[in-house]
Amino acid sequence: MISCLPLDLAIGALLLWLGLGLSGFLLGGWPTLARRLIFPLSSVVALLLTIAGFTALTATPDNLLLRGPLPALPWSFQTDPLSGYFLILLGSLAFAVSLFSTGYFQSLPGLRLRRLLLQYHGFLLGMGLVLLANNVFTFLVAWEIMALTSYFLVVTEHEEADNRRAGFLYLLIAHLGALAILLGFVVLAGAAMAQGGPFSALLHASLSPFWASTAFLLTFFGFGAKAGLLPLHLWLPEAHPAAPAPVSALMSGAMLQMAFYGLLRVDFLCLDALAPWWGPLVLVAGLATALFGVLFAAIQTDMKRLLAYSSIENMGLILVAFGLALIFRTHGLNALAALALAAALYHALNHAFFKGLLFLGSGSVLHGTGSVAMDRLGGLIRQMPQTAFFMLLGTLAIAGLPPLNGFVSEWLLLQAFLLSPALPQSTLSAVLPLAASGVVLAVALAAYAMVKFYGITFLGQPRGARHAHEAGRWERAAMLLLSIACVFLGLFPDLLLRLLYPVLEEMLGQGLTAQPGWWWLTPISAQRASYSPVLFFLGMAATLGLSFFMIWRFFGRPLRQVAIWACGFPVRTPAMQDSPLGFAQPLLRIFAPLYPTERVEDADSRWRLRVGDPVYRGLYQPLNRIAFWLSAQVLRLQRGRITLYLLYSFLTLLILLAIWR
Amino acid sequence: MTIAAQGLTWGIPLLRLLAALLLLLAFAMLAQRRLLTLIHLLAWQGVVLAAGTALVALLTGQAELWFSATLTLALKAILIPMVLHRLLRRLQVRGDVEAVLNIPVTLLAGIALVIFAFSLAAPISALTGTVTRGMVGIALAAVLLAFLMMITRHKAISQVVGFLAIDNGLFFAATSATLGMPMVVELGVALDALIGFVILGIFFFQMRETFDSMDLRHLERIREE
Amino acid sequence: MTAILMEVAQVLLVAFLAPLFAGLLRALRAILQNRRPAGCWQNYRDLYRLFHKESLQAEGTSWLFRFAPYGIFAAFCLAAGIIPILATGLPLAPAADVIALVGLFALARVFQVLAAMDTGTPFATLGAHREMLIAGLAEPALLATLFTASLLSQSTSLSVIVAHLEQLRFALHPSMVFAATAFFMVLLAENARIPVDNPATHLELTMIHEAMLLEYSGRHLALMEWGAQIKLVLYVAIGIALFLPWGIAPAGQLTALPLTLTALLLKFAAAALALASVETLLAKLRLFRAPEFMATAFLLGVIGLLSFFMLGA
Amino acid sequence: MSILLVLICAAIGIPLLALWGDGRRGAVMFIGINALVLLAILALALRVLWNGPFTTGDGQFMVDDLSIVLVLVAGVVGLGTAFFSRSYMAREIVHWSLSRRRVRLYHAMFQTFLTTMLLALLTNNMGILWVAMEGATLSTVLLVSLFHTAEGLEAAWKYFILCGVGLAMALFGTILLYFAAQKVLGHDANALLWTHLKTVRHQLQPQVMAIAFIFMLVGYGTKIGLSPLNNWLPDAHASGPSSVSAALSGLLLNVALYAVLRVKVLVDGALDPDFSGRLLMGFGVLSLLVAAFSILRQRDVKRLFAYSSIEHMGLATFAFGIGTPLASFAGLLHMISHSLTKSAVFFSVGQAVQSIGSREIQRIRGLLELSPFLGWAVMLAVLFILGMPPSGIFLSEFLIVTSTLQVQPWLTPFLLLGLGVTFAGIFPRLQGMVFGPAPAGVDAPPVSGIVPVFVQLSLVVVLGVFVPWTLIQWMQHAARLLHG
Repeated sequence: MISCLPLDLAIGALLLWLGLGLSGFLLGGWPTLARRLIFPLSSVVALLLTIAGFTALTATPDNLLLRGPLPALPWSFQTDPLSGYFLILLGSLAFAVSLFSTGYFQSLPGLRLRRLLLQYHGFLLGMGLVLLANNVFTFLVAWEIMALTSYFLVVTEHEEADNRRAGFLYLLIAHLGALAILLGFVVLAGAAMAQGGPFSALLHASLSPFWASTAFLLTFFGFGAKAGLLPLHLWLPEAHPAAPAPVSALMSGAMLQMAFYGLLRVDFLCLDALAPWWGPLVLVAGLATALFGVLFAAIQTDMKRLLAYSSIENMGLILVAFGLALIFRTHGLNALAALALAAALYHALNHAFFKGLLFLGSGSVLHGTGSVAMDRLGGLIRQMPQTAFFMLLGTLAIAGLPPLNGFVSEWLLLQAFLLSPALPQSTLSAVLPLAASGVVLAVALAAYAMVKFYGITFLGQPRGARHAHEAGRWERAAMLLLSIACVFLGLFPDLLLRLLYPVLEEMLGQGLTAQPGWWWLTPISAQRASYSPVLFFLGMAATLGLSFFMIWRFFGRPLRQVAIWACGFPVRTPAMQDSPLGFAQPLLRIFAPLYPTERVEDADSRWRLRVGDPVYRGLYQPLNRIAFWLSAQVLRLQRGRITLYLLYSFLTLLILLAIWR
Repeated sequence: MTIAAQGLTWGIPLLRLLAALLLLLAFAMLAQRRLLTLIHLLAWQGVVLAAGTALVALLTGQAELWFSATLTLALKAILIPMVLHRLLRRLQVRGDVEAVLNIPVTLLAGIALVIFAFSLAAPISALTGTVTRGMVGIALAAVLLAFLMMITRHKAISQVVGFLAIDNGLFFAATSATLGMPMVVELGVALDALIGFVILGIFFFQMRETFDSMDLRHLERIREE
Repeated sequence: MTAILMEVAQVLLVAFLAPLFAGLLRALRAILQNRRPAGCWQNYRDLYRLFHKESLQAEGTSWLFRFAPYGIFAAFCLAAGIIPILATGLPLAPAADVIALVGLFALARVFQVLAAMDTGTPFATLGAHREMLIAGLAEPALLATLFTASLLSQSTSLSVIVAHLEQLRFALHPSMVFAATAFFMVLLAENARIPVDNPATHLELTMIHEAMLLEYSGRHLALMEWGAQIKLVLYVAIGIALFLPWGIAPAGQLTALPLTLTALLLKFAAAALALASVETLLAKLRLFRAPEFMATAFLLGVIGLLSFFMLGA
Repeated sequence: MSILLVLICAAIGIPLLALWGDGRRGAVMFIGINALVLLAILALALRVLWNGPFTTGDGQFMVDDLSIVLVLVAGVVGLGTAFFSRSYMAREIVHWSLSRRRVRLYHAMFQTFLTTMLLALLTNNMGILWVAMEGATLSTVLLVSLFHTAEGLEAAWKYFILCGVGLAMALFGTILLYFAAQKVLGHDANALLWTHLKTVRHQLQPQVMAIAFIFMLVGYGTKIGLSPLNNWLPDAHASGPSSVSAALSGLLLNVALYAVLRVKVLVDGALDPDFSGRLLMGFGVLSLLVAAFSILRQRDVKRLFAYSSIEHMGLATFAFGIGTPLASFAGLLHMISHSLTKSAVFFSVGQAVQSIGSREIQRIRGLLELSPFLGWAVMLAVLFILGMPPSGIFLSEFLIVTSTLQVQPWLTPFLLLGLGVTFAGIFPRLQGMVFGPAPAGVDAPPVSGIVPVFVQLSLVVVLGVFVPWTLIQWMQHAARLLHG
């Protein structure tokens, strides 16, 4: 297997996906067969892609040229450790999601299913192509295919006007982003025909600082639009709830990371004329995004919206790590940059797994109860015990708690921050730990948001939907797999860091220092910092077992079931629990200026608090108004009077003649 | 293309006189309020045009220009004004041409246009031989004046008149300034003019049928708000 | 071998002396407030009684409700094995540095909050979100103080920090002074002490920590209470390790043990006195003043960080 | 000879259709004639492939790399329109109860239009080019007002007057061109032949040529729909039958731009290429922006796509204005892709409008549910027109933006603004039309009218994924020709 070239394997896998999509389209007439056949096969293909990714990490970079639309614009593909790593991410997430889909789309009618199968695989294909693309043109085509297919998936349930609006917002921002990326690439490519050349040709493009910075800003904007960077994040909380759960899982877990991949490929690998302010810019933008995301995640009342804002937060953290890596590299501290980058890459994979898990779980909740509105849920841990358990793991992981995987990347990131005194610039090194505190705040609030997510949905008493059923076999299998992945990555971080070695080597010419053993995580030196999740876990398990055993041994008595006491209050209804917004009430109060709230009357003539997005009101609505105002001005040219139109022609003619006389 | 020496002595001044007449008629049309007179002026412009073409044919001895002159006379001086005249009566369009701008302002604008046209054509005239000196400028001025008339009139028929006047200016440029375009082109242009006119006729009846009026303001419904 | 023994000894010592410390604190506070104390050993009596009582499980609660007390207790016991109290360089010490330690505390807290939400009572959920808020705001401040120490000693491992700071010999570091103050404030907040929460309150609407325990009884409640007492000791121990590390012996040096123990007793007594006097002097803040309190702590921590960079110490 | 064959095939159809072009027979005949024309065009293309560019008929007719590409497109779009027209008009005739005479008129005029388009592309004489353009205008005027509605009449009137005056300006430009050519080539019937002019273009008087170019640009530019000369365009597109809108957008605009390009080659010889370049770029950007912002508030679906045509023609004009071989190549590709795509858009949208019975975007809903074929046809066609891959428009826009950034970097923000605003304007409307529940009481349109949509769209995909070698070569030669 290993002798098989990773690129061939990866392209083969993508072609298989394409084939599966098409055959799924054809098989749509037999929905059960199509679902039971295509999705598991798709999982197998995903596994193939993962294997390709693993081989790409160690194999020598490989490339493939195909005749494109024009001779000067070939379709160009490659694999290298960087794309290998992201192929692993994509493949392993797609593996689980496809399994999940096998069961999830049970009730979808044939016509819908055939469309979905085609678009689903098109989406996977698009993401795969983004990773394999080796020139600007191929990359952009793949990028747009990814955007378009995911758009179609978002509007799967297009009868709802909200979903259409979400889809539009999504595609609009994606399109603007793609335009910016295109521009950035062109600035970068400079010479006329470099667009057809491989990315490596861009590697040492000699650009003036101005143009380098322009290229950087444009691509950062473009990829930021995909990654949910602060003012461009607006599509995310709209699109994710609209899409079916497996699609949200893929979009959040994998597609957002494609933006990160793009940043790495372009702004890190290709742009080496680093201006000193790029890193801080990315860092600040990332931090703002993270804090914003988490503050809004905490106040959401819809499970999937909450997760979407949480994705914004996580992308923000990844950008923070990326910015830190840029800062270190600018100052020639490649070893430190490697640590920051490792944190970012680690978190990318973590996020794919736990966010994938959580989205899939929310899909199961939707199927089980018919709603993802948290003010209708509660107490699902009893009706969906297994789903609840997997979701608990996901929640703990995303909240950055040891010994799960979210903590590892957070830890690595903080370690990287603590190395800031090595920077020659003292202001920067003094300010960076402050940013680290910001990261900690974000993570702590993420715990707040996720505890709310889990507590409101799965704990307490049902608020509205009383009947729920456990997820099906396929769904549970998929969630189990992702939970295992979260635990595994939490317990054995060193194994992943070893995988990262070739990636870091490629990016920085230098990996992390070797580890003393697989159970240790000592990225710099054992003196400096160490963390052993295995030991941690074993210690925890031992004390837990011991204390449980001792207490059971000495004081063990069967529990007696009693009614809830609740300080003796006689009346108790589910409505007396915290509502989703009530849980976030302290935040609403403390950060009041940030939240545009309004009271609206609902159908039962009760006042409800509705919290909007300040960016929408502060930025998008004014922009929209400006555009429409301009439009009205332009349309005033068309007053319907022919003499006026003749006058335009006449004046045009006269003016041109006068100018060129 | 050579012009006989004796032709130069009387022919060229005569051609210039015709050119001046054309310009004068264009001005007159710009100043005219009544539709009927407008059509008469158009016919006169056609006559001048035909005379000019015939003069050029005489001077240069090109046989096909004679043909062209006859065509012009038949079409522009007789047929089209006649049809317009009859249309006017059949459609019972009456009254004055309502101008968008008042006449003096329009005339002032017209004078400015003529100056502009001359200054524009001056370098071109300088390049040409003595024969057609200034002709381009006059033709340009006639075209622009007709254009201005179209802009300032509301009635459909007056616009058509303006349109035809533009055509006359062009024709003058084609014959006098270039001493005749290639025959194929001239034929094509004439054919187009004829078809265009036929279509216009069809059009007027459709309009009449639909709106009961020839006022252009009925044709200002499609607009952006 | 001695190291492992010391490890076990330290965990047991912390676990079994924690109620004493809490009792001492209560007694001191009573004395300062001109009340008659119940005695330092009252906590042991409470725990004993609770352990022997029947445990009740509220209807409609899940396994999380039962698991949480053990989980929390285990987490604190593990932490007790990691923080250098008796000695530095214990075998478990490298398993987690300060950041992981904070993570461990957060894990315990999340379990506590989830268990509270599991009951679905209004007070428990009220306590739950307040707890998450306080913790969320405290954590940056805590990390800022910890960063100051770790920047000074270029390590995040508490053992290494202690070893490093011990060599500095009573030099006054301005950054550490700020950090210590901030840490103290965080300690108060994290352990539900007075300006933020009142451990002795019985008014449901102002409760934070206690509100989450309302449905617990018997051994579960005992474990919860005990866990909280251990937590307080651990925080004090971290504070000692960071700001008054002198006297902590390297692992395996049995000879240094008597000196360490004496120093430890003195330091804990001083800490108890300090805590008691603070709790006597200050009044409880309104809940929405708590963020200001935490912001002050964060600010102090930040000033500590900045002064480290500006003054180099 | 092959050139004449194409023209004769096309022209012979006019009397045939005028005499017998009604009913089902007429529609089939219309298809047959255009299939024949397409065959003749293919033969011509093969000839060009083997022999290269050539002239015929005493040099009066000419085909070269530039024209053959557009002739091919005209053939394809012509046949596609004929195909579409059959099922579309069958329903329109019933709806408007058109008389047999009117149907004959429709077919004959349509065929005249197609013939004049081919004539304009194949003639070598700049005068005949003008005649053909004028012919095209005249033949479409009655098509626009085919239904005799007040709106159609108004649109046709505006179309007639504005384009008539515009073309008059173009004629003046042509006269001036002849005036300049006379000085070099003498008073000769061949002085307006493009091939002749091209050989002597460096000797033409620059002052005369400048004015001639301005007149022709304003003249033909009116037909291209360049802003601010574009006002007839949305009205005419909206009011006529959709087959006519498709042909206007797909053919007429292209041919008008073609005429400007021919003149540009000559002017670039006499003057600095910057002169024509700047003018074209200016008009291009202005049209792009005006169209983009006009799109934002449209309520009428056909007007919407008419403005989109203005936008795309603006983009193509802009590309030719940049003037580098790559940009010209991109502009040409854009013209071709736009022709094929936009006519497909009008086919599909026309079907939708016909089924729903209204052009109001608000009222067109649930096409996907009404008929998946139609829904996807609209969806794909519009996505392609918005420049989504794998369409040829994506490729050409990619190339245009890249070349802009290399030559005129400060113009790229405007370009992107235009593209972005267009997207924001069209896309939500597309969603509203395609998605959602279908309106009640509406029957699905026949599938046969949608076939050409998919055929043309697949051609556009070919242009976006794998442009055939021959086409690349032709376009490269043409680009070099335009570059001078």
